[in-house]
Order: sequence, then structure tokens, then C-alpha cells
Amino acid sequence: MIEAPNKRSAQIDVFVGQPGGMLKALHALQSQSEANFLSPADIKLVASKFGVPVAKVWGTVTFYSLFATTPRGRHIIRVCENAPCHVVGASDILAALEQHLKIRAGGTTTDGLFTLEATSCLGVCGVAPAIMIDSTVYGNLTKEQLPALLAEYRQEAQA
Amino acid sequence: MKSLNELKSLRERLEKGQQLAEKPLRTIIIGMGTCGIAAGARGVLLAIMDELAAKNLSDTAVTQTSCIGMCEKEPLVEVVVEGKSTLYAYVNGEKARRIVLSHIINGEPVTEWSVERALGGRV
Amino acid sequence: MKYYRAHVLICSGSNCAIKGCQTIKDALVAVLNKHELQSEIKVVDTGCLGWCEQGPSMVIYPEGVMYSRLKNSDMDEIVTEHLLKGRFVHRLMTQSTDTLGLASPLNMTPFFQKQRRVVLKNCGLINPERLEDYIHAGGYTALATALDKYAPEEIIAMVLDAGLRGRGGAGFLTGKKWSYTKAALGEPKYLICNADEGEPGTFKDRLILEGDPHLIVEGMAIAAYAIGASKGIIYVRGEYDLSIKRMEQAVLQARENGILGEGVLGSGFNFDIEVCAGAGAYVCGEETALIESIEGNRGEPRFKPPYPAEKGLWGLPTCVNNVETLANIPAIIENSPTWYRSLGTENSPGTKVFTLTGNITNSGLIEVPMGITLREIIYDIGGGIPQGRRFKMAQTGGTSGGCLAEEHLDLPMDYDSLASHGSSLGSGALLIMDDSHCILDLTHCFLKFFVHESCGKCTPCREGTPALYKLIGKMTAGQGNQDDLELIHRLARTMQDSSLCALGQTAPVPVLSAFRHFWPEVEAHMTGNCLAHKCFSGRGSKHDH
Amino acid sequence: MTIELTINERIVCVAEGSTVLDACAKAGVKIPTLCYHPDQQIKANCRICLVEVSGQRSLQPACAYPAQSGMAVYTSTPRVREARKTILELMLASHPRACLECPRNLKCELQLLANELNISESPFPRYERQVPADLSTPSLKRVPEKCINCRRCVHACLVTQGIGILYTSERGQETVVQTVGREPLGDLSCVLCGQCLQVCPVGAITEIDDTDKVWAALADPKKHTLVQVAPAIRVALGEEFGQDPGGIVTGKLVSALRMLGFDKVFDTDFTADLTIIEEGHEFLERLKEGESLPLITSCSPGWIKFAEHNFPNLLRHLSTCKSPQQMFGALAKTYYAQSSGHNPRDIYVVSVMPCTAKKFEARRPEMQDSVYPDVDVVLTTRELARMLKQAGIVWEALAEEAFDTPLGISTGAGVIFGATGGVMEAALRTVYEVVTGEELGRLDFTAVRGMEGIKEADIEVGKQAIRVGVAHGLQNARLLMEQVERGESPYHFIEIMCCPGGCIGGGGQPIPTTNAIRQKRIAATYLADESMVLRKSHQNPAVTTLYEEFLKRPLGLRSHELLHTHYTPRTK
Repeated sequence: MIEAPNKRSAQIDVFVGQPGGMLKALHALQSQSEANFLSPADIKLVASKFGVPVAKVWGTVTFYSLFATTPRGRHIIRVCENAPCHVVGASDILAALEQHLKIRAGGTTTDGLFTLEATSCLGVCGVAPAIMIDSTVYGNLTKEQLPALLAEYRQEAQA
Repeated sequence: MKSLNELKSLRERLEKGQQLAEKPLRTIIIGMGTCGIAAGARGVLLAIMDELAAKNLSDTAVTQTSCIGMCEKEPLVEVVVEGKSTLYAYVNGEKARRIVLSHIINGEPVTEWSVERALGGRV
Repeated sequence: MKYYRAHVLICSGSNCAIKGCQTIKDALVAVLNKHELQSEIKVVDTGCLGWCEQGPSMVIYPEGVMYSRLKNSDMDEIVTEHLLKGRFVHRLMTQSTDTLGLASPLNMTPFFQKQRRVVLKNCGLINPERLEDYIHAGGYTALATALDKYAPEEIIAMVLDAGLRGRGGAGFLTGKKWSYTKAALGEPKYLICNADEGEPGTFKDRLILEGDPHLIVEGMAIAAYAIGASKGIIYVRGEYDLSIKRMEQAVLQARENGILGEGVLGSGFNFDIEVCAGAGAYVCGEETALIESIEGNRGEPRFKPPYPAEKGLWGLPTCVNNVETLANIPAIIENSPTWYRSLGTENSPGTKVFTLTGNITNSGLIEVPMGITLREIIYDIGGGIPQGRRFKMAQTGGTSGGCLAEEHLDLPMDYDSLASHGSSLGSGALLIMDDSHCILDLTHCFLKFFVHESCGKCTPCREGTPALYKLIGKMTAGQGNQDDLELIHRLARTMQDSSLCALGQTAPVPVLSAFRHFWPEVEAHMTGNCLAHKCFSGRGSKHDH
Repeated sequence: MTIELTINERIVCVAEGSTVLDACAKAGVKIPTLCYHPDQQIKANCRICLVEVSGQRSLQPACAYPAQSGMAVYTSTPRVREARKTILELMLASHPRACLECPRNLKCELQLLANELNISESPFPRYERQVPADLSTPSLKRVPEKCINCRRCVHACLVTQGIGILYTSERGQETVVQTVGREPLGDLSCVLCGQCLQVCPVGAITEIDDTDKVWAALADPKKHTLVQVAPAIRVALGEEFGQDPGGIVTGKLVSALRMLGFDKVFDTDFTADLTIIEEGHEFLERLKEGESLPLITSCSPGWIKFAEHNFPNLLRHLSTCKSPQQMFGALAKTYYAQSSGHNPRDIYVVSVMPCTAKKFEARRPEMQDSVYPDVDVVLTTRELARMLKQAGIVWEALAEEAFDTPLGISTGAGVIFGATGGVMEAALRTVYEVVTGEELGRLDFTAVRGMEGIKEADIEVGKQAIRVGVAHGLQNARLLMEQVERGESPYHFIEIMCCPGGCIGGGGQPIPTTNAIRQKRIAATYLADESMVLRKSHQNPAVTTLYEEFLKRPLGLRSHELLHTHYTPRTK
């Protein structure tokens, strides 16, 4: 869904001058992107609104792991690979996801539905091993549960 | 925003339900922190709402709280009947329905699923 | 600023107005006038208190007592009993649904018996989305007391007396930090709540933000009053979706009810809070990096001095406090510094929230007095190691902390005891590992985190963390030699000594602590032996993707 | 107020507010630095300048740490030496170390430091940064794999020039200075000023080397090779041969160029004088008509490109005069060809410029008014030095010679084009006399001289009070242009130079070019001006002859054909 630039521009106006406003604007633009990324046009828009050079916005965007500058899948699967998940079998979960989705961490499935990302701690170690799909966390996972979980998202996409 | 929209509409239903009964006889409290949700609290909440509606139990309030710290035992569900509280651990949809039947309708807590039992080790 | 000894907040939300709020207010004012209390007690109109089905309601501060289903005829009793004699009118006090109180059999379980819940007192008990639940549990009493009874300097003195130390990891005296910001020149001053929790194995802040968001609003308001800040910012890590939503909601509720904004609780103190979301960078937990991030920049730490107290957000005096630190403030104000000091140890007063993760039966989150031993936490509260395995090691303070071995089980958990063993209390993460794990394999895993999260600004961290990761990887692949060991030591020393911020300075800690406490196991890898049978299984370095 | 501290147990006194680095310098101790640059804000990111400071747990960067009374600093303890060695070895592990292929060989700060610290290789695992080189412009070459992340270029681009084409991107070991979307410089609004390469400690940004083209032309018997040298070269080239900054080397420069084999050695100062005549008349005309004021100078190609990208609606304010380099080329292939009897096709014009943007300017399609490219190839000061060394020319042994005539005849007014304010001063010397018919008593307009970012002066020219403004560095230029944009500019005439200090501080000048060195080159420039017999452009006899024989009159038909140009609005 591509909206008219003036509408998008008006949406981020409210963030200008706010503490953390630029990150809010970038979050807002990325969340509207079908392919979960910030396009060159997004970056230019933010630069002009906030009165900073585009290269500086680029520098900021590429710094943060929640932002992407290339298209990603509709759903982002984040797999924690830090120690608390590692000691209870996170590497098996990542391996199972890689196998099931036929992509490596960092890749996107051919149907454009999922991007798999290895990430730092998600802060839900109490239910480790955990993954996050978009903004939803799934914990106490076993690799056997994964196919059914992903199937839910596939069904939703087809509906 | 799949889960959040769902949560929101559930919450609206919840609050409506709560307002109907001025002073609920029975309360079911579901742990809806990130840990709880990650462990499946959403499905538990749905099952409870569903079971209560099916059994027409409009005098039972359903509300939420956050994590009490026993993340590993999530989803946690507390049932309060006449001031007496029972906390259930590792609840899933199926267990939730049985808790409604046994504890809410028949007044018999399902003690083997209580957290005191669970604290002795994973059930 | 005029001091009132009590504030009465009367709900004037649209729902209550129907039920006769205005007449209640008039009746109350009439009674107050009759007793000539108008100069001592202030009546404040607020937005809806959210307890609509219970009719016209009011909250009296500093006690934070809520009365509901009020009738005009109740006003006399409330004024004479509560406001004059200090006795609560129990028959009018609001009923709440939470019952998991002292009588619960749960409190008799070891999991709760050894805990002392100050910061977490409401977590898991109240509905975090309802201001009235928080208020019913005694919330905002401390803020009202602070505004009412104490000058800002007195608040700082109380926090200093309590000996509260920063709960983000460094353990700096909170009162001291406040006094620096208070003394700094420049307006406005900022108070930032650091909720960019990213330390692997830590989720205490998330739990407080999700479970008791108003506690943070209250803690921040008191802190801001003490240091003279008019603007507050909560910087929550971007992955904490629910925390961001709950905090935003709490701030909104507080604003609508006169707890934030112009004239907090009817006083002359102005304070408001903005919620910011991070975007996935662990290093933003460092206070100057966090400030850079709020300014819209790459979250890279600044060189200090100048310190944020002097030149922080947009060059103005700024105080950055951790979530758990701020969550302790209301309890200190309410119960006195002496009470606070009765908990914990001499140099580490109070309680500490720990997150138990890894191979432990009851993984989760606990709050215990400082100084409790590791053994008590693991075996009494944590329920021991599952599957009949043996405890091997515990990493304290998160990835930048060190690993403790079996012989340290009776070490008291406080700032100084842990520091003396090359470890740290840090953010309160406790990762428990059983004997199936290899120390080097884990160290490799810890380092991968730093490789991913190094900001890239200073050379020792940017180039050093990947080098350290590769060198340890060489050892887990069975290709390490004596030269590598020497190189690892030299690199670790340099990173600790010369990195710009704590991330680079502490990244080698897991390596050094592994070498210090598990040397025979490390050494065995040099001769092709992994005692836990985790390494060199033909996979080389397992973590490379 | 001064404070007292000890450096390696020896007492040193410094002014309050000094850094430990300042104190060490005062104590005669050299601290290695990389990210530190005297004209930039402190970054403290390379960590090579670490020292031990009493009372501090970890080592502290000398460049950033404030010197305090009673402090004890140790600069060469085993701990400090080990840290520096490790840090440098870490840098080398992710640096290509192909020194022989690098234009900065033997002038690379990283290489020199490795030599000083006695390091010849790195024991750390090799890391190769997978970022392709950018060769998209005729001026600059970026090789990000050599970048050591000191960020001096980021500061130069963003703060000094106020542009921000380059910025730090990514994080962790992948951190590298980049453009938006990793786009090539040629597709962006980069003005090619080269201030980034001027501060780069290594060879991550360099000029595009055109020396081979010049060697080929010199070796081609059919080519009649002319060289023109910009005013700023004569006060800087000596630095490439170990001379202190601030020396004037005009004579050696000329003889060296002859030794290289150029057929004629000419002076861009000649066309600088010509520019003053054309631009001076253009100014007087606009003043009379009251149109498109302020008039803004157009000698600086970086500035021109900046204006085209950032102020496309204000291009009418720019003087239509080509820069002296391009005027020279156009005349070389017309007037000179005619008078010397050479076929313009065989004339090969080489310019030696202090500037990387000049390479771009010479390639502009509109710069071919003689049918041939006005200028065939542009060399920077550094490239010329490289050629002289290649040719085995011994600098110390060079005799001093004079430029060829007629295109080598010039005045002091032409010389000062090299310094900020110089064009304005030269123009005022001429405009005053042209308008009033009176001789100027005092020639020096000191108000427009010096390193202050924006300068202004009021002058009575006949009955007219004229206010002039001077800006150097694009950050300052932007401020003046925003005034013009708002219709609030108080000036009639503005001089803008892209680089700080003017051309003497250009991106093609010897490295290092710091503000302190700029000031020495500026002083030398005014010294050269004072030593000239003729100091006003309209006194240049060769220019007078040029008008008599060829151009007829200022702003005449031929001038318009050959010496004036137009500008192209470009996207931001």
C-alpha cells in the first residue's frame, strides 16, 4: 500500500521537535511499509522534516536493528540467540526455523511472507527459548511447535 | 498487529462484562504480561470467556493482571471465590475449561494444577 | 508554593457528573468551610477516576484513600473522621477485586517466603491498566506526601540516607546523582527513566513497566520534584511492545487525573512525561548513548566529562535513572530511609530484583533483600536444578558479568561481594547453568552478543570484540594455541582499559572470569578435550551464521 | 588562569581549559593521535592517544581529557604502550595494508604511527570490509575498505562545509563512513571540494590521479603543452618538499614545470586579472540597473556546484564569468592559438590547481567554447609534486625562473585570488578606480582578509555606498545565501569560496592543511601581492593588449562567447 506522500508527511509532522521524535517517525513509516522497511523516500522525508542531512538519517537508521533499509517479509521472526535461550536450546529452534523456512538467518522466504532474524535478548527469558513474530512473543518453545505456529500466519495471509 | 487488536477487543468485552455485575461473586484473573502472553495466555483467556458464555455465567468477572514473577509457570490463572484464592499454573485452553466447570460451577478447586503443587517441580 | 496538608481529588468525569459529583463537591466545601479548613485542605477537580460504576468517588491524599458511592450526607463524616481525626471511614472505602494478599497459601511456599517485595509489591496482583487499582493499593500516596511535606532538598537527603544505589548495574548512589543534577545550571532540566533493558537474561524492568506502570510515573514525579526537572522521558526498548503501550496509557491516565502536567496534584510543581521507544540497540542502555538516541542520532556513547548532570539531553542538565531505581523511591518516602536500611546489607541497602533464567526449576523474577546467598536463591526460591543435573555455574549481572562456580554458592548477593569475585550484580540477571554446558562454548555465545551490539564508535570495542569472538571460536574449534591465549589476555586487558564505554570495558569479563574460575576446563581445550562434550563436534564454531 | 600538573613527573603549566594533549605538547611529549584534528571537535573514538591519569581506573584519551590542577599524567608506561600497540594492531587487522598501491604511501598517518610504535604486522584475525570503491566522479576516489572510522571526514563534510554527504553508518565491525543508500558521490549533491580527503588520515579518500594523462601529453610530439598554475600553488607546493608552510616558491615552480617538459608555463593569475575586469564591469552594470543584486563571485567550482544543488532559484545572482582556470583554457585555444600560430586541436592545456572540484569543472559540457575542452586535464598540487618526484627533480637544486609571456603576466590582484577575501579586494581595487577615475591611496582592504567565517566591508565608490560580504567554507556560504533567499541580504557584492581560507585551503593542497597552515599560506599570499610591481588588475599590460587585440571591450561579444557561462539547477 503506497500512500500519497503528503499524507505520510503529515503523519510524521507531530513528531518533529519531540524527544525521540525521529525514531518515532521512522517507526511510524516502517510500520506502514508492506515490506517492513524504510525506503530511500522515507529517509529523505524524515531528513527534510527534521532538517538533518539524509546521510545522517541513513547513519541513524542503519545503526538500529529494528530498522531495515531493504525490503523484508511481511512477518519478521526474531530468534533470540543469547545465553539464557542458548542454554535451553535456542540453537535448535533457529536451526529448525531455517530448515522449515528454507532460509538462513537474515533471509526472506521466497513467498515474501517471513524474514528470519537472529537477534539479541528479547527480555522474555523466563519463558526461554523464545521467539518474537512481529510484536508478539512466543515462549517455552519446542521445535515441534513451530510448524503449527507458522501455519497460523500462512492461513491468515491466504484469508 | 494481530494480537494487540485481539487483546483490545477482548478487553472491551471484559470491561463490559465487569460493569454488568456490580459486585462479582467470582473473579478469574489472568496473567497477561509478556511472559504470560508468550506462554499462551491469550488462548486461555479466549477459552475462559467462551466457556463462561456457553454456561451463561454472567456473575463471574474476568480481569487481567501482569506477571507475578513465576514466568516459567505461565500461563497463570487466579480464581477467587468468596474471598478464597487459588492460583493455577501451566494453564492451557483445555485446563481452563475444566477449571471453569470444576471450580466456578461445582465449587471444587482443581488442586493438582495449583501453583503450590507446581512449585514443587514441573507437573 | 502554598502547602496544603491534604488534597481531596474529586472526580468530575462525565459519568460521575451524572451521579451528582458537583453537589458532592459543594457539600464537601460547605463542611470544610464550617470547620475553617479551607486554607489547610485543597479540593481538586480531576478527570474520571475510572470507578464509575461505584458512583461519585474521591481520593484523599497524602493517604491515597479512595471513597466511593458517596452521598452528600457522607461529607460530614469524612471531614470529621478522616480529615480532622485521621481515621479512615471504612464503610465508604472502595472495594477491590484483588485478593492475593497475605492470607494466600501461596505466601507459605518457598518461592514467596524468602522474597521481600517492595518494588514488585503490586506486580501480578493489580490490573496495571487501571489507575484506580494502583491508587487503591496505596499508589500516589508517596508523591502527595513528598509534595506536601518535604522540600526537594529533603527528598534528596532521604534518598541519600536510605543509601539507594542505582539498579541499572553501576550501583552509583542515587541521591548523589540527583544532587548533581539539582546543582547544575540550565533550564529545563530533564529526568530520564532508562527502560532500555537489553542485558541478556534481564527482564525485571519490563515486568515493572507492564505490571505496575503507575509506580514508575510516581517514582519519576518524586525524582523530578527533588531535582527540579519539569520534563520527564521514559525511554523504553523498542522490543517491549506491551511495556510501551502500558506506560503510554499510564501517563495519559495520570495526566487526565491531575497527577502529571501543570500543578501536579494541585501543587505548584509542573511535570510531564513523554514515552519514547528505542529501535534495537543494547548500547542505548548507556546513559549518554540513550541521550543521543532521544536526540535522533546513532546511539553512541559520548565521552565523559561532561556528565549528563551537567550537559545531557540537548546540552541541558539531565538525570538518568533505571526503572528499578525509580520504583524504589515511593517506598522510601512512604516508609522512611531507616525502614529502607533495615532491608539488605550495610553497603547495599534495600531489596534487589533478580531474574532467574537457564537451567533452574522456577525460572522467573524474584525480589529479595540484598545479601541473600546464591544458594538460597537457586535452591530455596528457584527450586534447584531440573532433570536431576548438577549446578555448574551462574552468570550474574548479565552477559557483561562474570561466571561464578560451585564454590561461590554461599557468596552474599550484593554489589561489593560480587565485585570482589570479578563478577557484578549488574542488572540482576542470574543465568543458572547445569553441568551439561561447556564454559568456552558459553563464553563464545556471550561474545557473540557483544559483536552484535558494539556500537562501532571506538576502536578497542569495534575491532576488539569480533577479534575476541574469533579467538575464542578458534579454541572451541580445537585450534587454539599458546600464542592465542596470550593474545586473548592482552586484548582483554586493552579492551577493559581503553574502551570508551562500559560495553567495551566489560565485554572481556566473561572471558576473564572463565579463565579465572574454570581454568582446567579451558586448558583442556588446548589438548582437544571438551569436558562437557560440546565443542569440536565437527561443526567448528557453532554460532557462525 | 594557569594550572599546574605533571607529565611523566615533570611539572608543566597550562591555561585552564586545556586538554591533557595540550599539556603533553607543552611538556615536549608527542602523543600519537588519529581521530584528533586541531580544527575539529573532539571525538575521542580512535583511543590511540590514551594515557594514564592519576585517580582514573582506566586509561584516558589525552585529546579529550581536561587537564586539571595537581593531576599526574603518565604517557609511556607499559600499560599505555601495550594498549596503543593492541589498538593499532586491531586497526591494521581490518585495514588492507597494501601500502605500495596507496596514494598515501609514506604519508599515511596509520602507516607512520605503526612505524613509530614499531609495529609491522597484526596478530589479530583479518577482517575485510566488503564495501566497493566509489570512482563515480572525476575528482574523488573513495575506498571504504581503508577507512579506520576516525570520522574526520564526517566532521569536514557536515560541520566545516555544512553538507553532510558522508556519515557513519551501520554498527559494530561493519561500521563505516557512507553516503545515503551507499549511492556513489556522482549521484549526490557532493560538491567535490575534497575537504574530506584533506582530513583523511589514510587513503580512504583520495583525488583521482590524472598524472598519467599529463605524462602521455608531454611525451606526445604533436601536442603543444601549456600549463597554468593557480595563485594558491606558489604558497603551498614547497610543503610537499619539506619546506615550512608559508614559503613562496613561484620561481622554483616555474622552472620545475619547464623541466617536466611543458612548452609554455603560464599563470592563472593572468586570467584572474581578466576576471576582475569582466566581473567588475558586470557588477557595475548590475549596480546601475539594480538587477540581481547582490552579485556573487563564481571562481570557486565547489561553491558553484553547491549553489546549483542548494539554491537553484538564486543562480541569477551568480556572476556569469567563468572561473580564471576556464577563461585561461578558452583563451589558450583561441587567442593564444591564433597569436602563436598553433592549431587549437594540438594545444593541450594542463592546469595545476589547489582544488579537486576543478577536475569536475573542466569536464562540464558548457566549458568547450573553443570547440575543444577549454582545459584538458587538471592536476592538484599533490599530483604535481608526485610528478616532480617521479621526474627526479631535486627541489633544493631548482633555479628560480619567470613565467612565459603573455599569459604569464599578472598583478598582485591576481595573486590574492588564492586567499579568502582576495577576489573581493582585487575587485574593489579596480572598481574604485574605474568608477571614480581616481587612484586608490591605500590598497589594502584588511576588513575582508583573515579566517573569520563571514566578513564584510563598506566602501564609498564615488557617490555610491557599497557593502560587500565575504564567506568561505560552505557552512558560512549557506548563511549568506539564506539571507539572499529571504530577501534580507544587506550586500551588493558577495565573494564566496568553497573551502575554508579560500583556495589556499583547497582539497588539492598538500596534506595536512590545517587552519594554522592556512593562515601561513594566506600571509604568504599577501606578501607575494606586496612584492609585485603592479597590484591592480586593470594595470596588467597583457590584459590591456588582450582587449585591444582580441576581446575589444569588457562584456563584449567575444567575452560573452568565451569567458562567460551559465548554470544548471541540480537536485538536492
